Amino acid sequence: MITVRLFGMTKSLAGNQDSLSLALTNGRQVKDLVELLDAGYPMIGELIHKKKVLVSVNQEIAHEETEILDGDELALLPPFAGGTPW
Amino acid sequence: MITVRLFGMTKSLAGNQDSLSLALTNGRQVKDLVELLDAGYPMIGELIHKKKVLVSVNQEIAHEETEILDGDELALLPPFAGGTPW
Amino acid sequence: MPTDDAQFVRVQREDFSVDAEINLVRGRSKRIGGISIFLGTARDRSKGREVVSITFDHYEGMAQRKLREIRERAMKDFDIIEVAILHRYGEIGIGDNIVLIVVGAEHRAEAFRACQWAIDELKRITPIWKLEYTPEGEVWVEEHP
Amino acid sequence: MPTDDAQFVRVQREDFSVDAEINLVRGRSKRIGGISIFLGTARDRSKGREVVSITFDHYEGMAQRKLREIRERAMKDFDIIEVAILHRYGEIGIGDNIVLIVVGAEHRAEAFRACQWAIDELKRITPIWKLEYTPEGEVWVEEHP
Repeated sequence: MITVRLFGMTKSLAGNQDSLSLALTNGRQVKDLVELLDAGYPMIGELIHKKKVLVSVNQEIAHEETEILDGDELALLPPFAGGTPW
Repeated sequence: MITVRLFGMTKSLAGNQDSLSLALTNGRQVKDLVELLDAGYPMIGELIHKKKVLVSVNQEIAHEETEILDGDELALLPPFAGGTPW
Repeated sequence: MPTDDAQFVRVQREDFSVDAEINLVRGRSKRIGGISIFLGTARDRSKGREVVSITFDHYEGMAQRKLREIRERAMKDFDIIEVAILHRYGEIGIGDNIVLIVVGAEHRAEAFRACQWAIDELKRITPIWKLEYTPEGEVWVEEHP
Repeated sequence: MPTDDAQFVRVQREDFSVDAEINLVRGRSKRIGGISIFLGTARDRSKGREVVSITFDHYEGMAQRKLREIRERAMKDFDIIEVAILHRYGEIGIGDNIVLIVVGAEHRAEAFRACQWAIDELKRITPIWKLEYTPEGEVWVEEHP
């Protein structure tokens, strides 16, 4: 099982959960995680495909081929909106 | 008699007086005032000729031909140094 | 050199005092002569919508790391002496403080440049999200400049 | 429109609080979202000379008039909401506050632009003079940028 932290709109799209626990069995890369999300949370999956939501591994923005190791810290990052919008 | 307010280095050059009282008898323009200063305070006169010190009449920067009327507020303004120099 | 990150870079729920942060920055060197500050506050409108209040969510740990990175890059890339960066999270009322950047330099031009760069970079790379409460409901704000 | 000059433009001997001036500016409108601030402080060196303290002299009346003029032009020429400008006179110790400009705007880019313009213009047209005390004696500082 891996845990993926959720923020902003991805939290809303997952029923206001702070994180998802997923069984990552068919591979160990970010693209495998995205496949699981496509199946279980298609709206989140679509945002990832559109690059509106980024995946981070250990607090760094990850790519499709980024490896996921046991104990890694995973998160889904919607577009940042810190500071002021103006 | 007219009174000319002094600031910054012009004050030092006039022996730390805050103002000068001068008898402006031979004309009524800024250039006549400058002539008096040339005679009585040649170092100040030189700074005015070099445009390092400006003459103001009623709080506005004046020119050689600016008229001086009774009751006008006159001042000598060395280069400004407000704010920070950096 | 070791940096006083925890002092100069903070993500906190509480409000802050601009005077206190300025004093922190200016305490670093008597060579400081120009301090450029940016303060972001909560407006009552956003993209034409009325806004009643705002809640900021942040990725604890990564947000601090990105702000530290901005501070370090600012001090390396600009001719400045010190930078403090603060961002609040949680609920923020209209008119209240959101974000503060304080840049101390010998010369004002570099202080202004670094301050503008830091707020732009903060918006670009810091994992912070904003939920706006409007009379019509809540909206997660998406911003891509 | 009548302007609150006396509040927003001051030449004073006393120190000021940046937080208090920010609150004055932001109290003008809930549309303010970006506040750019410039604070000038007394450095310990000037043109290679050590400086022990500084005294500012000003032309009472004309100095205030020029600062009001800067505030009014800033509000006319930039897309901003409010400006406060303060300058201290008298003796000022090293590290202490000299000058403060606070610009509130809807958008941060205009706040930064107006704040930089205002400090440049202040230096250019405001009748204020600076006497620096150094270990070698007193010097009236002449500055032509």
